[in-house]
Amino acid sequence: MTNIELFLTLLGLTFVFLGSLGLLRFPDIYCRAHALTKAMTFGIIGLLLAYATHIGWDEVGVKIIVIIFFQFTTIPLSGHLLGKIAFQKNIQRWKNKPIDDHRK
Amino acid sequence: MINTLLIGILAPLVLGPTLLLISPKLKNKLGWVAMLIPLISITSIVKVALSVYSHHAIKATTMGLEWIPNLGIDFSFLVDGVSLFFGLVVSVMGLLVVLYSKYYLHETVQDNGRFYCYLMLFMSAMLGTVFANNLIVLLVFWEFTGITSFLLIGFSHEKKESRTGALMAFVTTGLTGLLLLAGLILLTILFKTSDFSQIVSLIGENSLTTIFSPNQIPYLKAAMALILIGAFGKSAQFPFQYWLPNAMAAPTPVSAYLHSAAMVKLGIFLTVRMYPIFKTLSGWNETLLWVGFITMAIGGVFSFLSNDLKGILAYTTVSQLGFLIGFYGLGTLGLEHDFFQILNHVFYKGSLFMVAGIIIHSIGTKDIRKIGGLASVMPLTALTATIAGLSMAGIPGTMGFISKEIMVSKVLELVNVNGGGVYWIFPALLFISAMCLIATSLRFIYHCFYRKTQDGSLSVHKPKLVFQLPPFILSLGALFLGLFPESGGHILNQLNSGIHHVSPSHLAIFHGFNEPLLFGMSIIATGFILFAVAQSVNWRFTGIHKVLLFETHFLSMLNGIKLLGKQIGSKLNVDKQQNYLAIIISFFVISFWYIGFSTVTSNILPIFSLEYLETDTLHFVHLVAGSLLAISSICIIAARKTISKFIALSVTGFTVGFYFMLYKAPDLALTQMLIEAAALVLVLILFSKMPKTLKNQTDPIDYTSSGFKLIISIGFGAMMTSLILIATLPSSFKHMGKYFIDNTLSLAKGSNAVNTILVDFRGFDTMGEITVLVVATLGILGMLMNKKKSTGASDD
Amino acid sequence: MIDIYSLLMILPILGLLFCLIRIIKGPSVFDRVLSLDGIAVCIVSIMILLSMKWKTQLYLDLILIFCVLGFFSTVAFCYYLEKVYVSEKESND
Amino acid sequence: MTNTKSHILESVSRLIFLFIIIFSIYLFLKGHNQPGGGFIAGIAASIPLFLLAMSLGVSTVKRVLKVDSLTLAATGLIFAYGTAFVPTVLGYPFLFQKMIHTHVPILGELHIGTPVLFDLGVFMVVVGVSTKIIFSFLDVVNSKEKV
Repeated sequence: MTNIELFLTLLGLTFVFLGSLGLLRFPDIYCRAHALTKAMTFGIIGLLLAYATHIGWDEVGVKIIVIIFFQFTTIPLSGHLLGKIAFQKNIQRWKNKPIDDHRK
Repeated sequence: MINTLLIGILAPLVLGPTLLLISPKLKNKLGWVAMLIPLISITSIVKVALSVYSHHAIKATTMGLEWIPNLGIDFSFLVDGVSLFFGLVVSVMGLLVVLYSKYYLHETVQDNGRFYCYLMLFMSAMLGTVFANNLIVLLVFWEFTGITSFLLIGFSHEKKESRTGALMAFVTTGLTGLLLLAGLILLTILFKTSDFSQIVSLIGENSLTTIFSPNQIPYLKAAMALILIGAFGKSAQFPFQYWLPNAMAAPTPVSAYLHSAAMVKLGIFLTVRMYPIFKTLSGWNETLLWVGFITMAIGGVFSFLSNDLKGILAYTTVSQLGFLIGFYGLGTLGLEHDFFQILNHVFYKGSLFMVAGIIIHSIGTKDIRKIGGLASVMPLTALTATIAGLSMAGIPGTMGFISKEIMVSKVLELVNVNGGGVYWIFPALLFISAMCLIATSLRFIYHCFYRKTQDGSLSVHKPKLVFQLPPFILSLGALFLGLFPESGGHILNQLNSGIHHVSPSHLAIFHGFNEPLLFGMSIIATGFILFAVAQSVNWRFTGIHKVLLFETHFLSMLNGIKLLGKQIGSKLNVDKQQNYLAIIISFFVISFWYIGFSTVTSNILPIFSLEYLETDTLHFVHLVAGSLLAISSICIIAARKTISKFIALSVTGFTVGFYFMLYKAPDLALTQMLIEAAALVLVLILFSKMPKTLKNQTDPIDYTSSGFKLIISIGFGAMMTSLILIATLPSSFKHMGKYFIDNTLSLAKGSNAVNTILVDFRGFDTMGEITVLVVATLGILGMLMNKKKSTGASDD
Repeated sequence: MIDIYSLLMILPILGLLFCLIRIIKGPSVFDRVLSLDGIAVCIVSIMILLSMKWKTQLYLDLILIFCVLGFFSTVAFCYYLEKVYVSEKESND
Repeated sequence: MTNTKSHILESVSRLIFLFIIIFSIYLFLKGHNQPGGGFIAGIAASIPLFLLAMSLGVSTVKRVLKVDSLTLAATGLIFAYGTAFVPTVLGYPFLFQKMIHTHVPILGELHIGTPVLFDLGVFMVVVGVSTKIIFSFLDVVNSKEKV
């Protein structure tokens, strides 16, 4: 477990975790879509790179590149699609203003 | 020698359908071409006979080909006296019938090609049955005759009664054929071989009781009973005699061939065939005697009472068959001249049927009361009819008289051998049926030909001379053998010397004054008196009461079964589709738990001990995946909107795919995921079209009530879990996988066992699967097509 | 038994948990579809960790197919929702 | 209800259509030794077709496929039955799989065998069947107004 691998896996995993945390915590569908899809893509790509370094680039390099390419194109697209259709069906956006302790 | 025999038997089978192809070209000359086929069979049978015939005796030889070696069934044929006699009778009669039907079916009948084809198929079936040595081959051809007779009887299928006649014949002979199959298989099991000649050689001379232990005798008796029922069904004996008169709806050449010379003789052939096996078994002679003589009596009386021309002949055939079966019942006194009896019936009954055909052909009506004065129109047929009629009646000078003579002497011998008592019934039955036969034959001759024409309205056109030739030849045969029995007897005795081991007594017209002659003369006298009495009362009393006719009961039974089917059907079919699913699943659950608890409880128990689950390799991720699966399947039920149910469903799909990955099965995971996605797409497309609320139709049981669903789902779940646990039990089943994994590399040269199994080891199954896939798509397209057409009309 | 990879797996498992909570709570259907995609990605990440642990390349195709199918089912759901979805507001007025 | 088409979806599906087809052929070819095979590759190949059908409409996909998918399935069947029956003609037992080890100039050592043909048959059947069903349903769904 060279430390570059460790660093990449940790990076990836934190982003995957943060993505799902965003999914849980954010108020309306649009933010959740953004959080989930963008963060998770980055997380998965990090993980894949870590996996490639772990197994060794020459053996598995091409496949990893293809998979990364797929991840990169497809996952954000699903976020976009959902946002678009939610907007079409005019799901309510989050109305109330952000909490501002100082202003009060 | 085997291929000449095969040519003889299979030539009609192969060439028959070709007649169908060439029939449009040569319109009415097809008859001549069709006649070639029986000629081929005759020559090949004669050739085989000569090859087998050595120093005055037919040596029983078997010849055959491999068919199903591991079941011990081979396509083997037995050539001995019995099969040669029947084979020749069938093929010669076939030749005459084809010649006769060439004129009977004048060229207006456009599908005579079809007729000849069925006839040839029937002939090959008959030859196959007659020569068959292996019991299973015998049955195959036996059923084949049943099917072809169905086609022949129902030939003019536009008429209603020919359809019912064909159906009745087929159902009766078919069912009894099934019983015959059971009997033959029982025999094969008992003798541990399905080869007839081996069985006979196994028995040899000693009686069955010595070969088999006492507790096996009932099985032998059962086999005998089943085989006899098969024979009785085919030869229209007592309980099954109703189908023969109804089969008269067939064209007359068919009834001339099937119902006099060929098909009905199969029962008798089977009795002769099984005679060496069962002759020492008690009950064999008694059943034959009783059934035979009762049928004889019934046939005689019914023929005396019926008016329809072909009906009379049909009932006389039934009585004559009873006569022949009864004669075998007397078997203990030695089988003498049985072939002589059979030949007699073939000759005169064949010619009588053909005569009837000529009459119907020229006048058009079947009712004997309307026919009259035909002697002037067709003198040759009148002569044939008289000879054949007299032979049927058994008047001295014809073949019939001699066969009656033999029968009478045998019956009287039986009576004083068994010391009278109950045995007096048989001469009485013989007396009644012979008397009725004489009266009917006299009526047939006198009414049709020699009395003045009854109603002048019927236009009579003169049949061609060649048309009247075949019946004339047959009646000549009857007359010739009647006057000089010894010449025919000599040949026939050689034929049956193979099996019967009895030196037949001398055949002659006159055996001197003795009791049988007196008995015979008294029969003839009473016959003439009966005829005179009936003539005086002008046959008004004829016509058989409905309840006596068995066919009415048969038809009412058929309708009863149909009604029963309707009632059961209406109970089961439900309108809402979901209910079908509920029924199917509940059936599985019930049957599984019933079987599970009654039989398998012994090795089900280790499941619950759970100690064999390898818990060491269990990683906490397995637990996570398991809980995810559980939660999402609960979500499926909990979700309200259908779309959320789908989402929960696809979550379960993903998790199951993940599970397969956890257990290191990439192929499985891949397939699971892909199928999951494709199915999801399909379902979503469908649901985007599905109407929101399904109209709830009323059903006997509301299957979709939540209580019912709860029970079924719990049952189904429990069933699945126990099935999986049983399957993974280490001890329960021998693991087949090991074989594939071991030599997937060596045999199939591929290391991925899953794929090699799919493609190489079990390639045949995959072939089946992909065919099913394509057929299923065609089915779906079919539904979609007419859905598109119908939506235009009704928008349900 | 606990080595670095199984330790690291805790994070995607937590992610799975959050997506599950979102599915159960999720006000509108779109949240559920989104969390379905989230679950797919979490499962893929666990798979990658596992194949790292077992040091095999066998499961790379599976990972690819999982991603494609995750995306594909979202597209299928969107296709369906576009045709059928009637938000509660419209349906009850 | 505006029937807005998402241009991004169209372009992406056009883009990855090719890649997934190549991937499915890769899956198909390596089937004998590694996880893969006719059946899996078949469905993997039909997934992008569904994607295109959903985003660009069935007519364009039919144009892309040029040949009707049922004929595709039929040719698949012919392949499968061919590899099954041809050996019987040549005297080998039914469904006999022959392995050929040849040396191809460019590719080097080549171990190809008749199972691949059989697998190709399965591949075609699966693609033909799934696309035919889905497309005919899509036609029914898009053609008529709501029931």
